[in-house]
Amino acid sequence: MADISINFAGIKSPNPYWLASAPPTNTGYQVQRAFAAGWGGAVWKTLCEPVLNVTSRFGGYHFNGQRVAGFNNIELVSDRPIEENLKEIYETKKRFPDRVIIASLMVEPERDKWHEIVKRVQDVGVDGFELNLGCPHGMSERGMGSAVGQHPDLVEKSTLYAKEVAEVPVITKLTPNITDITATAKAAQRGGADAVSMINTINSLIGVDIDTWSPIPNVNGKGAHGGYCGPAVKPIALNMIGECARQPDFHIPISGIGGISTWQDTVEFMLMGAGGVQICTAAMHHGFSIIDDLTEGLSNYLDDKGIASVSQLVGKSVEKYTDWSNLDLNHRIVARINNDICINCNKCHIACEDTSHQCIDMLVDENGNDYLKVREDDCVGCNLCSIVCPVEGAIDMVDLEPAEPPMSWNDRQAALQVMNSNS
Amino acid sequence: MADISINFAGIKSPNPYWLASAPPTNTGYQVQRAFAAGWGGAVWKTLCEPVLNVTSRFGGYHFNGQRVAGFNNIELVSDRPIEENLKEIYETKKRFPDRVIIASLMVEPERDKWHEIVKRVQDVGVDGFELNLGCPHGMSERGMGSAVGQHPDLVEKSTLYAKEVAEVPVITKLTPNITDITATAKAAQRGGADAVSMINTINSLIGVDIDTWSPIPNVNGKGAHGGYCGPAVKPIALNMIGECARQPDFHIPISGIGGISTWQDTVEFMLMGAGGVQICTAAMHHGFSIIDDLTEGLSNYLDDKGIASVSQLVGKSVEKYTDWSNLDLNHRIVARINNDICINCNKCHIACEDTSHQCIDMLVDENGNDYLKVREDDCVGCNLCSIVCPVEGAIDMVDLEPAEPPMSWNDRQAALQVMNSNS
Amino acid sequence: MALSSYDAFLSEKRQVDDLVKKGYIMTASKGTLDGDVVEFENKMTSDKKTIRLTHPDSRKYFTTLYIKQQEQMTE
Amino acid sequence: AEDMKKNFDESKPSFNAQEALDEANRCLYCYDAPCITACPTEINIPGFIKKIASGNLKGSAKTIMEANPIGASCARVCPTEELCEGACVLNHSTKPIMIGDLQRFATDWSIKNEQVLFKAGEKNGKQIAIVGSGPAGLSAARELGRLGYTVTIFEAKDEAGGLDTHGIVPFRLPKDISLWEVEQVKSLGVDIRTNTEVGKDIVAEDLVDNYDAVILAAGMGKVPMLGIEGEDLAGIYDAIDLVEEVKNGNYPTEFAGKRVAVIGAGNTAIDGATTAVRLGADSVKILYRRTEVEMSAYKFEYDFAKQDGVEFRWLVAPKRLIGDGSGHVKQMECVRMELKEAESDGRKRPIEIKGSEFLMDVDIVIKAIGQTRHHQLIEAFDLDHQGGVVKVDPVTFKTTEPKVYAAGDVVFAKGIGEAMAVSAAQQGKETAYAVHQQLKGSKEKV
Amino acid sequence: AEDMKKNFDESKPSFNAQEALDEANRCLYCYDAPCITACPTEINIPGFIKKIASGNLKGSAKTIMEANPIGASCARVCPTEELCEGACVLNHSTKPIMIGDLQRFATDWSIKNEQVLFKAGEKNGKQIAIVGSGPAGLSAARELGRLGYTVTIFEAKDEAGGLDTHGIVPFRLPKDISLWEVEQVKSLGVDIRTNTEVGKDIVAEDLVDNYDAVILAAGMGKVPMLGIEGEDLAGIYDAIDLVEEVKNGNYPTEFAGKRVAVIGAGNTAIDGATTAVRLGADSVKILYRRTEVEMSAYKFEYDFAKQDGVEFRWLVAPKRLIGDGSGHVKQMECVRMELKEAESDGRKRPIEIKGSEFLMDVDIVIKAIGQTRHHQLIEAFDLDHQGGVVKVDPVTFKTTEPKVYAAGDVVFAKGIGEAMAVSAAQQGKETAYAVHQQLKGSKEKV
Ligand SMILES: Cc1cc2nc3c(=O)[nH]c(=O)nc-3n(C[C@H](O)[C@H](O)[C@H](O)COP(=O)(O)OP(=O)(O)OC[C@H]3O[C@@H](n4cnc5c(N)ncnc54)[C@H](O)[C@@H]3O)c2cc1C
Ligand SMILES: Cc1cc2nc3c(=O)[nH]c(=O)nc-3n(C[C@H](O)[C@H](O)[C@H](O)COP(=O)(O)OP(=O)(O)OC[C@H]3O[C@@H](n4cnc5c(N)ncnc54)[C@H](O)[C@@H]3O)c2cc1C
Ligand SMILES: Cc1cc2nc3c(=O)[nH]c(=O)nc-3n(C[C@H](O)[C@H](O)[C@H](O)COP(=O)(O)O)c2cc1C
Ligand SMILES: Cc1cc2nc3c(=O)[nH]c(=O)nc-3n(C[C@H](O)[C@H](O)[C@H](O)COP(=O)(O)O)c2cc1C
Ligand code: SF4
Ligand code: SF4
Ligand code: SF4
Ligand code: SF4
Ligand code: SF4
Ligand code: SF4
Ligand code: SF4
Ligand code: SF4
Repeated sequence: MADISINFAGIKSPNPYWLASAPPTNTGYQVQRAFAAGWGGAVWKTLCEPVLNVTSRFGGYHFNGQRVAGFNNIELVSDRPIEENLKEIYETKKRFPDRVIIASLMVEPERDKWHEIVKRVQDVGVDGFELNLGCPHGMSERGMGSAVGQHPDLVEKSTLYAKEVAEVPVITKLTPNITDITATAKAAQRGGADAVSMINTINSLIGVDIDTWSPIPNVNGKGAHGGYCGPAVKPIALNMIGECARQPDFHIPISGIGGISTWQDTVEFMLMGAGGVQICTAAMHHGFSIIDDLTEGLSNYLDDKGIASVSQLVGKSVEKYTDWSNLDLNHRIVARINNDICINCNKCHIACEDTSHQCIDMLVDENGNDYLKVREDDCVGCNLCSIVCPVEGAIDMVDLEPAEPPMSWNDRQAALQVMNSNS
Repeated sequence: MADISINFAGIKSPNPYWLASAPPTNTGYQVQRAFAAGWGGAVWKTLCEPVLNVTSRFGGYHFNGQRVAGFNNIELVSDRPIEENLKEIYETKKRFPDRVIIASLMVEPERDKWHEIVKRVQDVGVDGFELNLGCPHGMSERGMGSAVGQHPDLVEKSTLYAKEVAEVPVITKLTPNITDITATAKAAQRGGADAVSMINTINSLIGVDIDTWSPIPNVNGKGAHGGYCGPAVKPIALNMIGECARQPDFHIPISGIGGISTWQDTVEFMLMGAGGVQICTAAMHHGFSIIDDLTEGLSNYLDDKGIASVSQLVGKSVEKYTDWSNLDLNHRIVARINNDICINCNKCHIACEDTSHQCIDMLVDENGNDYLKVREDDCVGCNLCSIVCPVEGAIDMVDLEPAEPPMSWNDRQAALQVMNSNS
Repeated sequence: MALSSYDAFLSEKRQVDDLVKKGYIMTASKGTLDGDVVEFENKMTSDKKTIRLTHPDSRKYFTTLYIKQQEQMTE
Repeated sequence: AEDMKKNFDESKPSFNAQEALDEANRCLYCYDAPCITACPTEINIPGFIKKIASGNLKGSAKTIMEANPIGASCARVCPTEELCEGACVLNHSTKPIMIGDLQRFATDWSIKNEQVLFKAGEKNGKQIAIVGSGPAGLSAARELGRLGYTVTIFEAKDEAGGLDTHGIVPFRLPKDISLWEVEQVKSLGVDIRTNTEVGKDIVAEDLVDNYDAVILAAGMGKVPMLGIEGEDLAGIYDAIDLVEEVKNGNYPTEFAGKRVAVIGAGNTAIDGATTAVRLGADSVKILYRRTEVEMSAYKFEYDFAKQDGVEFRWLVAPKRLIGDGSGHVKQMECVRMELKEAESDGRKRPIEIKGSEFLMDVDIVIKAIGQTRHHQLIEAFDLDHQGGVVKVDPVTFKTTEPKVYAAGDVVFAKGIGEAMAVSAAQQGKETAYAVHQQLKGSKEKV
Repeated sequence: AEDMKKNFDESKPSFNAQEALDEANRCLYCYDAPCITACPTEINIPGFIKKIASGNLKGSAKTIMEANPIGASCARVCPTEELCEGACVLNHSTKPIMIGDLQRFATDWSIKNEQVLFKAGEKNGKQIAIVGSGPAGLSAARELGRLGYTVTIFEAKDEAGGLDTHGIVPFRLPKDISLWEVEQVKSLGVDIRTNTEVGKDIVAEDLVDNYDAVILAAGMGKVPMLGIEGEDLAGIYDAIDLVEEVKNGNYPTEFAGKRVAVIGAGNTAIDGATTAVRLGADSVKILYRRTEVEMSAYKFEYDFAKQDGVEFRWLVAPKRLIGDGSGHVKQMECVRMELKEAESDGRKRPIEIKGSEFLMDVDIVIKAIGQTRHHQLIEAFDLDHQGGVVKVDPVTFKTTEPKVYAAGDVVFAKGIGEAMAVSAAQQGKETAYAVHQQLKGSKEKV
């Protein structure tokens, strides 16, 4: 059986699954239940000067009858006094010494504030810190959360302050509500962060009640933007992780967060550069027991592939992630329909006809049976048909023997420059 | 029957549904099919110096067996020469004079380039322009798309250049890949835009193939970030629209885009400030015929509510959208379970127990039947239980009689300040 | 059904191939709103020809061909 | 009696909102969907299903009823496995969409919410007479009403709706569903004159003289005589009469605990047999002179009857009915059959096996061997026909008489499966369009 | 014969990947799920379903087989409507998850992919003997093997698996499924000595003397005699023998075109009757002396038999079998019954109606009125029993003899529904834990 333990920025965890800092890690009772269920670690609900919360906090985004494709919240950080939290952290760590507890912290970007909280918390014995610079609502009005996280200089400073006194690794948690996340990631690195974690939640409004015309969720009829998370944000998170991981001048580990709900998601995040993952929404939807399939599925996957340790996955796909202008313009794929498997729903036809390149013909064979065929010469290999096709295996996207050697946009620009400079 | 026609920034459309600038509006053939099906307008696939595209362009994000919860693409703008496009625009407009055709344009942020393209295009007779300042990949390397759209000054300039020669309304399309979209929205307004449209796609990577370890989609094994759209992005788009609409110093109409796939979504976008909507992914998934339910459902909704015209919806929820610090901290709601409807799946219990406030008890009644009950005193009204509950109506979130008058964070801060300044 | 655009590509490609066969080489190109304008010159006759390529595949094609020619020249 | 009434409640439960939504979300929304083609009325099935999914139930019901004026009834009585659901592409990957159930959900919504779905067209001054208010007549009337015609339906029975109202067992199709459809048609201003039998209460000629066009949609008649000895004994029932009785809420008590034999193996036989079961019969046997393979009842009907405990006896034909002392049937003489080479209609011919006669104890016999034809009525209109099947042009539904059209069971030829309400409805629609085509033209000429 | 073999192929198609995924995605993943509680082996049902949804099929199969060593067989033969699926919360909103079919999908995957799911524990030196390799014996052996015991199973038949291998009709449970489960147990090092009947090939005492513990899991015996005249005529079958024959691929030819009567109305009767249908019988009647309400066959079995065209005769009992000249049964004398006040087991008592005898023509009679008990074997172990039902402590499964335990049908008492493979498996597991509890303690003492 494969080894699924990780060493993340020096923090050893029996598996790569940590609960993200959020309601599931609000109390010792909860974190202990999680550890008993098998979670590798927990990032404690952000400690701060305790806040006040509103009631009505979360909104769910359901997709075609499947619940919680996305989730949003207008909750703030911990509303419990730090002392209680520390007592519970201490107890929990004592009961589960092999599990990871990371304390998430948030204060204003001032040196003494950071020093005070870091020192106080590390006394109870945590395995690391996560600096929450990303909370997208409520805290920013107070000069914290994303009001810090959206400014590289403040990110750098905050990290630096924490590092000055921290004796355990410091992870800087980044907000996705930013034009370029690599800028804050690098700022964290400059500040001395041992790692970064991403993503926090994305500014969102889950919906408007079309009967009452109030935002969802609402407090006494009024709403405010919340933070979006859950499966829907996975592609956004995965890109941000990939973008950071592929920066040549970015070297620290990344804790991957955002929409992870299966062991397969985990594999993807780790391949794209995450050294471990954090999960919130999936646990909130189904409870802590999901850890069972998360770990077993991962382990069976590694066994299947003959990989000894989960760490060997980390970053393996990063070199395949590049700028658009490096992609090969001469590469050609086309769609091919397997008429044996195809059920003739014609979704591919209408998708291509209405909204792509009009190259799937609906035909009738000599026996009078309907079938579909791609005119491969006209197919631009956009993938649309295979995406809308409801049947696994009915459409293959096939690599064609390249007619020409690879040429990227960059290659082409270079060649044109040569051509035009010669003239 | 309600009137569902709109007048958007002076552009009259028989219904609020326009096809967004994207593959569905790539050719006259397609746009004419769309108009024949009943679409109110089309924003033509962005005209530009024609680009080159890679093959393998799109990726689908499926959620629990339901296809295309999200969609991503690494396609660029139109790869067809402008001349052909103009010919087709002309023909299409001639065939469907009552429908709206907006030309989407993209050039470098230089005055003559904008002047040249605007003049040339408006000669064929379009109803308006949309300035694409948002394409998140491929174009930015060339100093266009989001390389412009992420800089308020360039947004303002580009808008201004276009306005200088445009004789029809100009809509500036904004990118969501930005820290604060209200900044670029206001920049567009300053530049003289007649309206803005939002959102373009969000930077994303839809997934990594866990067998080949290549990004999805990939070109010859390599991938690059693409643009995310489809149902999953709706909450992000809705927030951006709401945020702009509620700016006191922002007055121009908003064309809502991003994840709209039903008439209900449309109602939500319009309530939150959109004067009309644009759709891409939903049409790509199912073809143009979805317009049938989009218009009929909207019309039946208005009839049901006794609203004469769809325009009366616009912005009706905006005043209910505010800053977190204005929400009433004293408002209280709690969960209440309807045991008649409840099917005893216990999902609410475990969600609350593991990841919220441990206040749903699993009990047994005198007849030995299981039932669940919320300890309302401990319930913080977070909504989680009602979000995970699989049965419509099994959990109500109930407003409690307020024990105290409303007090927001801002009220509290003000009061504290008074208190402390008095001392 | 929309026109098969592959035929459009083939005809543009043929133009390029014909010129090359006749000994023309590419000397310059310019991107415009209406496609790439490519200049050819016959080094023997000094004859110049300009063609406009509109189809994306032919616009890819001429640069690929140019890169190949460059490589042959450097060999 | 209350208990008995319960036995006749609709047997299949309807979808609840959750089930409908789940099922609607399973539909792929195919393009050029084969389910549409397979529906005789060509309902835009993905269209109405998508509207259920989006919560646009009114639109959904309208999509259905627009294509099929008796869409609520059809949702219950269509042999969907042979039609729409049988053609659903999901048969090839998982399981077909339950189109009938979704159709029922949407139309039920509109019944419950008292929606009037259609409006009459602006009156064009033309008058149309329709004979019969069954699926064919109603559908023709609905379409003509929308096109602006003034339509009068003559109906012999005291309630409109044809076999949907009177002939299909209530546990599959409650009467009020059909009557709602009748109301929908009436709301377009169509005048339905019930208790008015053409040929008796009003003569055929009058119609032809006084209307711009006449549509004959009188369906078929009763079950024919078996033509064997003893047919006049007590305890012999016509299946169609029996069903009409129970649909009117009259439940004969003499079935309780009895042995019932049903003659025939089509729709009507199944309806008769399952009605007998619900009336409390102890054992119900369906006797058929051919085999399982040839029987015209649908698979779902066959399964339904088997679940009801109905027993089947193949290759058996009745020869004689034998009475007890007081004139009530008590035995049936039967003979075994074998199948010989195919008849003209392609089905194998059943031949008596000489000497194989045997006696079967029976208390009640239900005849269900088809329906007679309205020869008299057809001849009153002077129409060409073939054994009571009115001859029509397959596209225009014109009969051999200039102003007279015919649609529905009255033109249904034997040997092509069972007659279906949905086909009658479609023919009614097409007839309306043909009439319009004709009269619109004539107007232009004027 | 090839054709005949086809008749006995598994009748229910398995889920394809798409169906499995769709169904898995419907599961709510309840907390403290009632389906788990309703499964006698307490399989973590949401757990294994979630693993199907996530593509972790090996983990899914392991979750199933861990709780239930005969999980592949149970997926096919459990009366799921009464157990897991009957308890699914979705019964209250839409329709229950098809747990059995999903279980079959996951275990089939692991059969196809030749997965060995469990490893033997480190040997602890203790020896256990198990009599019988049915669900109970196999499950006990699997658990003991994992706990480090050296296990020997003695099995009288030439193939292991008990009734799963020999007794349940192949069209519900093909033999190879059960044999795969046997292989899984063998792969833990369990020694299965087939063709070894305890009490004949080896004496009971030897086991008690030579092993640290003995588990009696010998199930029940054949169908008992009816105790009526003519029972020795040709054409009289024991249902269990008949099923064993067809499971071994031997298809008696004498059923073709014949009239078959089956006596009894439990699992066995249904299996016997539907086997007869598949062997080509012309008509198959199940005769039961009580009514539909009292019959112990499950609803799904009853429905299945009705679909197969099996007919039911309630309140009828056989009195005498009458032979033709050559000693073959040709008629059965029956008598009608009526139900009187309840017996001790709560079921109403059937009483003959005097004078109601009648004759029924039959060509074949299948006896299916229960199973005999292994009195001799039980007494060889010197165990207390009640009419052949071994007395055990309900928690530890200890018999009245110190080292001897008993589980499965051998302890199954009448009057509590039908015996089930899944319960036998659970008892086998529990017995293993009890043995371990006992011996682990003894070790500590040493
Ligand atoms: C027992 C039974 C079960 C059936 N089950 C199904 C089923 O499950 N599914 C299905 O699709 N189809 C079923 N059918 C067939 C279906 O009912 C018919 O195909 C359909 O009703 C034909 O419609 P129609 O309008 O042509 O005739 P009808 O429904 O027969 O209507 C004819 C109307 O004309 C009236 N009429 C007749 N003569 C005169 C006259 N002289 N003057 C005035 N009015 C007159 C009649 O009273 C009647 O109301 C069944 C039929 C029967 C008999
Ligand atoms: C016809 C029929 C249909 C059934 N259908 C179902 C069903 O659909 N679902 C369901 O859950 N259950 C069904 N059952 C019940 C189920 O098969 C039993 O409950 C289950 O097999 C009992 O398991 P067991 O291990 O106790 O006994 P068995 O399966 O009977 O196994 C006992 C084993 O012990 C062996 N044995 C007996 N005596 C000796 C001896 N002296 N020495 C050595 N070995 C010996 C036997 O050969 C046999 O292999 C059915 C039973 C029958 C008869
Ligand atoms: C209700 C809620 C509260 C959260 N509170 C915090 C917090 O206090 N500190 C923090 O760093 N992140 C917080 N988050 C963000 C999560 O830690 C995590 O980054 C985000 O939910 C994305 O992961 P997911 O998609 O797995 O949920 C919160 C998320 C939710 C849903
Ligand atoms: C394949 C694809 C290509 C697109 N191309 C363009 C484009 O050329 N110009 C543009 O302004 N937006 C483009 N978009 C963005 C869409 O216009 C739209 O803003 C986005 O898809 C969000 O809407 P949706 O969620 O309805 O798809 C494209 C989107 C897709 C999916
Ligand atoms: S890949 Fe794109 S262009 Fe090719 S057939 Fe499919 S939809 Fe059409
Ligand atoms: S979408 Fe798939 S199943 Fe449907 S017609 Fe196309 S290839 Fe066939
Ligand atoms: S609203 Fe939140 S706190 Fe209240 S019962 Fe539900 S989950 Fe628990
Ligand atoms: S989640 Fe809903 S259905 Fe499930 S137990 Fe709670 S209230 Fe009942
Ligand atoms: S009318 Fe009948 S055939 Fe047509 S869709 Fe409805 S149920 Fe199917
Ligand atoms: S064929 Fe089936 S899946 Fe396709 S539209 Fe019709 S009902 Fe839906
Ligand atoms: S073993 Fe039987 S009862 Fe248990 S889950 Fe499986 S099928 Fe259901
Ligand atoms: S009760 Fe039903 S829905 Fe719940 S876990 Fe069990 S199978 Fe799934």
